[in-house]
Amino acid sequence: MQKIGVFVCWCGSNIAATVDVQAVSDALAREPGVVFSTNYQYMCSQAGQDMIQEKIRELGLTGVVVCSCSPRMHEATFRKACEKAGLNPYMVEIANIREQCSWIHKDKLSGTEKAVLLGKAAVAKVHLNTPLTAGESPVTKRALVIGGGIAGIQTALDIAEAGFPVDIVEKKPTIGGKMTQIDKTFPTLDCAACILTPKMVDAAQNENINILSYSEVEAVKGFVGNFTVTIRRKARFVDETKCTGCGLCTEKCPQKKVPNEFNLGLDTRRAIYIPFAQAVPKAAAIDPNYCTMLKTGKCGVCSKVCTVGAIDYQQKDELLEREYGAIVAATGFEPISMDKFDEFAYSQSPDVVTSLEFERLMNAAGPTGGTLLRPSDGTHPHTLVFVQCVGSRCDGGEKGKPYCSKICCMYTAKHAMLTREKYPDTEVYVFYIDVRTPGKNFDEFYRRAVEEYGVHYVKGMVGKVVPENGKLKVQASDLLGGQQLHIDADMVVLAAAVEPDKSARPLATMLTASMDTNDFFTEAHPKLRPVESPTAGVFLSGACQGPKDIPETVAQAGAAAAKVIGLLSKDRLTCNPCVARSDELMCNGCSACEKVCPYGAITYIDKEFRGPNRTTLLRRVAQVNPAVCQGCGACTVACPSGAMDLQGFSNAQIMAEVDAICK
Amino acid sequence: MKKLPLSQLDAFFAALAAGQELYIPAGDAGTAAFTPWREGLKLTPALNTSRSAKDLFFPQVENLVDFKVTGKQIEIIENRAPAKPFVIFGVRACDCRSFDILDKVFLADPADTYYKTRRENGTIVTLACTEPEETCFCTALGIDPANPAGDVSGWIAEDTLYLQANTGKGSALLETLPMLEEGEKPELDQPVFDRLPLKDLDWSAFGGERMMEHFNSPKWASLAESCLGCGSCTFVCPTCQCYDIKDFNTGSEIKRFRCWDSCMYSDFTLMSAGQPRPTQLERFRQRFMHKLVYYPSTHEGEFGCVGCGRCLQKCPISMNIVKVAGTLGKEETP
Amino acid sequence: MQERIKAKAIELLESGVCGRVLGWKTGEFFYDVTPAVFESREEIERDFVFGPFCGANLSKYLIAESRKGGKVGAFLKPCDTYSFQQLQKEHRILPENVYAVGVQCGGMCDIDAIRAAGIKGVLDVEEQGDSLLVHTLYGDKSLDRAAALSERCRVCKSKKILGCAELIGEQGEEQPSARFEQVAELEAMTPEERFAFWRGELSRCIRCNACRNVCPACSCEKCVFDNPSSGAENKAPANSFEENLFHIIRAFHVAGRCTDCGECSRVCPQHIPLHLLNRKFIKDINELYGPYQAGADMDAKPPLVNFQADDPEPSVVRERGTNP
Amino acid sequence: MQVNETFKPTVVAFCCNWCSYAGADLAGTNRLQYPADVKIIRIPCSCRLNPLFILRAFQRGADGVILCGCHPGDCHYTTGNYYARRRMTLLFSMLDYLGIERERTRVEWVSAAEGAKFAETMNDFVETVTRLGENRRLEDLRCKSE
Repeated sequence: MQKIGVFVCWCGSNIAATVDVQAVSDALAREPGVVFSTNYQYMCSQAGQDMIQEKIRELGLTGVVVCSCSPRMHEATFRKACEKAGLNPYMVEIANIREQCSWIHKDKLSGTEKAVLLGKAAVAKVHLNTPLTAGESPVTKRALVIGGGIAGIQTALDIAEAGFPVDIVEKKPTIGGKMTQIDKTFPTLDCAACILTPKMVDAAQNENINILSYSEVEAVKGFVGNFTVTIRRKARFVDETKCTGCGLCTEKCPQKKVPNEFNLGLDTRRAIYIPFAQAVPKAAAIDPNYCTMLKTGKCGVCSKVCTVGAIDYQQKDELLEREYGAIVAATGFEPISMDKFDEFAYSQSPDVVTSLEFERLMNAAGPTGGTLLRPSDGTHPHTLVFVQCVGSRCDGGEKGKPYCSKICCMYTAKHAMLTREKYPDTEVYVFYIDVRTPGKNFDEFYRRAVEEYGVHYVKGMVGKVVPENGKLKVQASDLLGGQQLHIDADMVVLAAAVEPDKSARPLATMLTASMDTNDFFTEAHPKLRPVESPTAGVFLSGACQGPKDIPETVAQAGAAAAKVIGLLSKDRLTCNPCVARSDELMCNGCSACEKVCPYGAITYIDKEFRGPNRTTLLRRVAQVNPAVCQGCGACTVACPSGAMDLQGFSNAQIMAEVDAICK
Repeated sequence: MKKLPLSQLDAFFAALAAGQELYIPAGDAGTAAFTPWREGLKLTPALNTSRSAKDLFFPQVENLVDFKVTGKQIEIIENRAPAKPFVIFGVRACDCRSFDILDKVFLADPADTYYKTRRENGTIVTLACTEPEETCFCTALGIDPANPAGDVSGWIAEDTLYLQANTGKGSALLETLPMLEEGEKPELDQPVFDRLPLKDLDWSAFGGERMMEHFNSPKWASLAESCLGCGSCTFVCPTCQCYDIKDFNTGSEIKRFRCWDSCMYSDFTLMSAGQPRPTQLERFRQRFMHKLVYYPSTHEGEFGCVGCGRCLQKCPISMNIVKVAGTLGKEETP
Repeated sequence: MQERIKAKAIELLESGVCGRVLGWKTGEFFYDVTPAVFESREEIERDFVFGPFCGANLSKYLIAESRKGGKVGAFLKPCDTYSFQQLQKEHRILPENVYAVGVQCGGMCDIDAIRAAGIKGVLDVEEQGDSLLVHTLYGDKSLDRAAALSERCRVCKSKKILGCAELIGEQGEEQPSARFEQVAELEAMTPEERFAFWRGELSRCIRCNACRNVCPACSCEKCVFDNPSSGAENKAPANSFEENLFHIIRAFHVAGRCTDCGECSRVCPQHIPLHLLNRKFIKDINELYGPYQAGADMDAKPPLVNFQADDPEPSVVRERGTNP
Repeated sequence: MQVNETFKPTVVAFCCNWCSYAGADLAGTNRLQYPADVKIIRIPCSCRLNPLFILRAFQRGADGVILCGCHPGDCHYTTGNYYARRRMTLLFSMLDYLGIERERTRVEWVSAAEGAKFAETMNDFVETVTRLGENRRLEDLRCKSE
């Protein structure tokens, strides 16, 4: 019989307000095996932990039940505390009487009743707990960063600086990401390219960093410390090692009519191209959708002009399989499509542009060479209307996103300010719901736009934009002025909401990392573990976790790197001891368990058993590799004889909980 | 002797059921069972029930005692179903004989009070056989299927039921039934009993005598080799009397119950040291040795079998006491 | 047929291909055939029988027989061969120790079917074309052969012999079968009717374990129902819950592995139509995840250890329009 | 239906540790109410749910059993919920076939972010089970002594 101590936490008033903690500890004191039961204000505090440790030592407790917050919160805390007092950490069970009881039940009577039952279930389970010892698994000392934007680059640089090899997988032909398309950065107005491209070069030159551009992750297997990742290196039809990036081919290619994605389709490029001048790797790529040679077999101009013979029309996609100890998701964001926002006439007039397009129109390397010209007729615009929150903060979510995209207020202020600075003859209107400027020097920046640069900030939404006679008729409401405004604008700029990159969802599935309903990666804890995914060994960097500006992204990228470095600096990891175990005496050797194991943790051996009457029997039996098993339990149900059981969540333990709850 | 026109059988059952619970064999061949009588229930056309009549005295599952746990206290509660008088109508001669065999086990000192109470409260009305099955061999065991025992013996001849009380309990029962008239049953000529294929079964080789010779016979190996180790023979057998005592934890109390056990099962008489009969051969041998040798050795040569033939019909692989006795009893041909 | 099989059995023994052969042994009557291992010509000539009452599926015996050393010969009917293959897939039968001979089958009779037709005191049966002449203690009776067939043979799904070293008789084919009709009839009932139906059937269960012990799929070293530490041990049908529990879990454990050989229903002393539980799973699997016949394909992954990303959701059960 | 007004069902919710248990925690963090009749048992993955546990719950007095796991494709263990989905579909179908009310069992996929869905699901399920009333068809009277 176990000697169980029960510790009921008040969590201040979080639990005690709707659960009678005294009644819970009294009721649990009457359970068989319970030798001590008490309640205390904050069990997780040092004083609370001390109390548990003291009772373990004093009473020789063999099991501990803590009725407190979710085990996802403090199970590890209490396990550690008990371990220090000499109790096996797996002899501790948590009854979740906060998230799953006190916080959701207003009625104290029913809340208390339920808390008692949850406590009884935990006591019933502890009766069947057995001390478990964690095994160890080795750590592959190499990291994978998925996404080569500023987040990925920064994470990779920091990991590489600490001395660990790291691979960056980038789906585009160059790293750099969205930041390469940005002209100036708020609130300092320094040039994005000037601060980004040196980092790109650093990454390329760092011997610990291996850039796999034009590549995508195809499959992920394994677990923390031991991932095996399949990476597809897409055929770029140019030998990256030979290409010098001279750009001759991109000038000679006869296929000139390819929309240039770097400039968001505002101009064109050739079928063979280098995305932009500072691309890393500085190597051309052939766009198979437009290349005449690849499509018809006739042309070959690039091959003829290339002096180093880098062109290879026969190149095929290549699959690499690499081992990693840690994976960082840095897949970034995309502005949402404007298809559903026809009221702003985005599809009707080329002079209605998104903010990112506006960045290109302002950029010296952009389609207009940095001169602000209307895409429709190349004339200089005089009246500009900026619309904020296009697709952000939308209720219902049908059309847009429920969240604030966070960066739009600041970049719109930047755009307005820069326009007024370069072209003092322009009138600039900004329509907003709220102006949100919570960042260092952000509000000052916004105020400069209004006060120094005379940008007209109007609280209210634009209702309709109608192209008419070369003008854009803007109908809007001025909520503070209490009037309808009609503005004849030359250009309208839409601050499109941001959303996670489309590649994030399938990647999350491969990583078994969870996502929220907006497809942003979820962090292990929103406050305390913001750069870790709940899946061990998977970390989050940049806007894939939520909308972020550049400084925040870089900060998180560094934080993710620190977590990865912490992981890779260990030689071995402690395994989860809650793994499957096969009872060889009952095993039929039928292979059902092996077929459902996602980790290949189960193997079979032929083993000799003593039979009746001094006979021996050779039987095939399953064995579980505890370093590989992750403890999902699929095998335990596939096994008809019940030979396969899961430590820490055994059949008997779960049934004991069921019994306690249903009583 | 009393008699009753069969046309009044329903009224007769109703009158019997008015005084106590009445069980009659009902249902189709193959699934017939002793069933509590209710308006409209008819006698089965089958010769006998699928399970034997022993169920009514020795049910498959019986709650013996409860242990109630309150906090850290355990209370012991005797949990015996209240004794109620009942009548079983239509018991065949073979099953009726099985009660004698069970009595010698359960009523011997110390008596099994659960069984004893049921025996005292039960009145057995037998029914003579007229259409035996080819699997019947009670006659070879000295049972007269045409003249069954019981508290009351019954015969159906033409369209009349004849009843003869054999015990005080039987007489008392018949006296409560006003619709019965006096009458004598005619002599019945039943040559079919002489045509039964198993009527000449010779079990003279068995009994308490040649115990070790039979026990050590090499023939068990081939007899037992295809036994599946199920309990169907045991559970349909009217004389099998082994049981297991188990505890069932309801969460708030322990219900200690007994249930039929089968010596064919691998956990039969399982002990901490293991299974004393480790393979199916030993378990199979146990069942037949018990019926043919052990029981007779302690009960004046009486076999632990009544020749009802149920195991012949029910064994999944058609291995049965007739085949075993036939094989073992055959003298070795040199 | 019987003579050809006996000759083959003798040949296998005398040529040294097998040290023993598994077949059917004659009994006291014409119908009480017992599976048996034969080791000599004399035994075979005296006792070996193959006829319309050799319903027992011998495959399960091969689990033990294939581990006893030496090679065992086995005569398998078409449906037995599905079990034979399924058990090889599960590594229960060691195929290298088995010499399997497929024997074609014209459908097996069931003495209980003859008794159910109201025929008593059966002494012998003569096959006369499509009917049977039954000699009884009470004179001769005639019966359609079809009426004497066991249910599984009336809805025979396949006469194909799988995975045997040689055949006696013609190779057959899978054939259309009405085996799911009764399941569909039950599905069409109201839940109350179904509940009443199954209570009526399962309440007869005496937990003799004949269904389990004869079942080729139920070949666990230790069954959960016999294992006191499994939490599911139950030795007797103490009440309706335990009757349900045993039969639901047993059917679930063999789901995707059950070849529908029908042995469970054949051996049930209480005539519970247990095959209707297994066939429900088979029908559901066929309808929800695509046709699957356990034992037919040595490589196909059994449906319960397999999945498709677009499998139907469990709510399909609630939404299915059988009855409100 | 006076009985149903006072009837408080016992509902067992098996939740996978990674998605649904976290979703339940989120429901708590957001103070989303659902009836106290729901008691959650944490299992590592929906594929850990043995049909035996469901029957056991009914035996011991549960009136409804619900399994919550990660959305198909999002399983922490990659494939666990796919197996769970097949197992539960077939089991529920079998229970229905035996005439046991099909609304007493349910599977819902609830992610760690779907606290609201968790609470809604539980509210709906408890309402459904309350309407059905006490579990009679899969009960074990020995466990209902009180």
